[in-house]
Amino acid sequence: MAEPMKIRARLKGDIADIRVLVAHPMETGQRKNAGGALVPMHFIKHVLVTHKGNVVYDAQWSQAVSRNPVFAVRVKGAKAGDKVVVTWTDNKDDKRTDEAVIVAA
Amino acid sequence: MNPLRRSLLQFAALAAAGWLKTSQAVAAAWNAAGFEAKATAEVLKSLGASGAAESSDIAITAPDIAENGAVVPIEVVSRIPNTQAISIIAEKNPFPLAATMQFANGAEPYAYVRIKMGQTAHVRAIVQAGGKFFTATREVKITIGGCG
Amino acid sequence: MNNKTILVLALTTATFVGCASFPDAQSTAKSAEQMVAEAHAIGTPDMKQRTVQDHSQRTCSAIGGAKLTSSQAAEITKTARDSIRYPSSGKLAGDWKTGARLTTDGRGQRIVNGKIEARKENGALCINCHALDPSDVNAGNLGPALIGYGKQRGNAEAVARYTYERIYNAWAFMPCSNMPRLGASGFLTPEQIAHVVAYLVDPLSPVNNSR
Amino acid sequence: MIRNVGRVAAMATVLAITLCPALAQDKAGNGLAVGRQMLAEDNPGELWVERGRRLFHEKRGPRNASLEQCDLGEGPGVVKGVFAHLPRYFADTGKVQDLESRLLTCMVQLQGFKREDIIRTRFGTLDRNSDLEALVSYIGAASNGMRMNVRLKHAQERDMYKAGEYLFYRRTGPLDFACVTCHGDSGKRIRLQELPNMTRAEELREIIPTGWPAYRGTHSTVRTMQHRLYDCFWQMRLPDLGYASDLSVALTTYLYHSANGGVINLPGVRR
Repeated sequence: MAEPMKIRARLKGDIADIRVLVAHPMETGQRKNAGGALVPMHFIKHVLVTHKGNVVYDAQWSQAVSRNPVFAVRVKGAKAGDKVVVTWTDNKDDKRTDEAVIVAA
Repeated sequence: MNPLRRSLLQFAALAAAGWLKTSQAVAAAWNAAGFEAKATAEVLKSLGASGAAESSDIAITAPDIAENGAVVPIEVVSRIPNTQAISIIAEKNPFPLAATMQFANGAEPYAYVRIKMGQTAHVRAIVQAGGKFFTATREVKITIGGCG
Repeated sequence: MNNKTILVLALTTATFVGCASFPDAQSTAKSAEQMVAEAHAIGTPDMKQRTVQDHSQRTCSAIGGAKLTSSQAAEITKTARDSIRYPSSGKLAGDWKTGARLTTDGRGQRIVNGKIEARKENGALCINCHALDPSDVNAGNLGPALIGYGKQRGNAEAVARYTYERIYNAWAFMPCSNMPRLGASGFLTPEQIAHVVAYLVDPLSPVNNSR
Repeated sequence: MIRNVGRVAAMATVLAITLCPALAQDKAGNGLAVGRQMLAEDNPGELWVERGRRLFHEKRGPRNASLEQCDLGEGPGVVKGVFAHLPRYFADTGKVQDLESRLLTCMVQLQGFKREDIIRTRFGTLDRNSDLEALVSYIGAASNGMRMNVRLKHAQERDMYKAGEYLFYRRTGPLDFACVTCHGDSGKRIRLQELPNMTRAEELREIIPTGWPAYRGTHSTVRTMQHRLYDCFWQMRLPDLGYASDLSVALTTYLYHSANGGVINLPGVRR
């Protein structure tokens, strides 16, 4: 089961700085495990961020994004208290959705 | 309306209507041709960005020297009006295209993500704005060497 | 014993119980050595032997840094001098290109889960601590920079000999130096050291021939 | 295979990148600074804090118990302030323990885990997370903002401190290294890696309470003080340092006490 994301959404002026930490192996398909077997590709392909229900950010990733990914999104016209929802989907169709509320910095 | 924009809006509409499971919708949009391309030129082609113009309105922030190629932070800010999407390419990776970010509904033309880089290379940003493509690069040196 | 003495004794005892009193140096050394003996659960006796100090190491381990008496310094220097062996070929400067490879190799002899890392030969570890090739930005600075080493000193036989001996056992020149006794411990072979010497003194080596 | 984590991590990159990258020279300082700052700003170690929080309160192990009865020095279940005062003497075990050896005691006694099982999985790999790394992150972070204050009230704590000091200077092994060989001067680097001067309280107060635990980018996991010491011993070509060994606790007691007054901010971020 996927671990929860850690989302920090802080308001700077009228721009929300949304920073997200994700627990995910982001396997390239080229790593061998301790037993010497190739670990299959396992990576997040898609990240979707909504602000007050509207899609603001729609990202496609490859396996080149680092393990335990970190990414950020900035949204103009945001207010403290607005809800932000982040969903990722990986190549095994695992997914995880978490949300956060924008706070004044 | 450009194709990326259209797929984004379609996806949002479908998801809102509950017609599609998120995973199905997003899987359809994933740029397989671009992500599986092995050379930068092919990536550009997949994005429709082969003729992208060099632009000084794209700011790439990244370490000149990265201590760990497994975690290279890349920040791209576009000052080009109507920026719709930013792609990040690590030119010497086996699969150069690392990520494409599309913006809508007030999202700033700002991308930040950490990527893996196999070796010292140019990081290229592709910006799509108003149906046109623009590009900028920055070199990132990756330190490679045995441990002390 | 009068009452006053008893009172003083009682106060002294109270002081000892109430305040931080540190153990004396001898009991500290004893318990710390016991900890060393028990700290490594896995590994062969050979590996465990690495945690046993030789006489010179013991002298160089003083708390706060070794301040050697002249007789201690003389003893370490002599032990170190006596340890030095030379390549059977007699050549003290080998192939600088082989030396170049060795200087940037930081591996060899490390232990994981009771196994020594598999290596054809040990690296010479040089750039961990010394700048050598000015174009290599990887170098550490625990030891002095040696860029231009041969340019400054030349590559005469005497320079090669001094350099060889200094690498073989640095403690022959500077007792308790931070530099490992690379030849004396067997970490590097005499031939490997000769290659590193060549890298330092050869006019064609990047150390002396920077672009 | 624990030591191989680094190498396995390297293979996770698209091309193999070795564990200890290197680069620097003072001219490289600025080139590195941007990346270091960018990596410090968002710390994946926070994910370990959250996982540690769940693990601490969850009923686990053969005895189906949480760690809420675990006394880390501040009373059963209390995590706040724990990091500031460890290592310390515990009457029930009759020993001076650091955070990790104390957690080990609790996981064995309260939860019924087997000591050897916990030790086998003490360091996370790319194939398996470590519970201890998460628990240490959570407990460390619970003291954020407080100052280090290792008190050495008990005679055994003072014995440990002195033994740690002795061991810090003890040269041994095929490379004649002691801790002080690399950590006895300021401004030194092994390759590109900066080496704090651990004979200076000012530097210890900076470095100790801000890691370990710390997220290591090259290992893609949080590493702990026990791992840091294990790794140093490996570099010194000494045999595997026993987890929670008295030797490791002695060095920790010496260094942590010397860092008293430093402000805790955990987990940190390291290369």
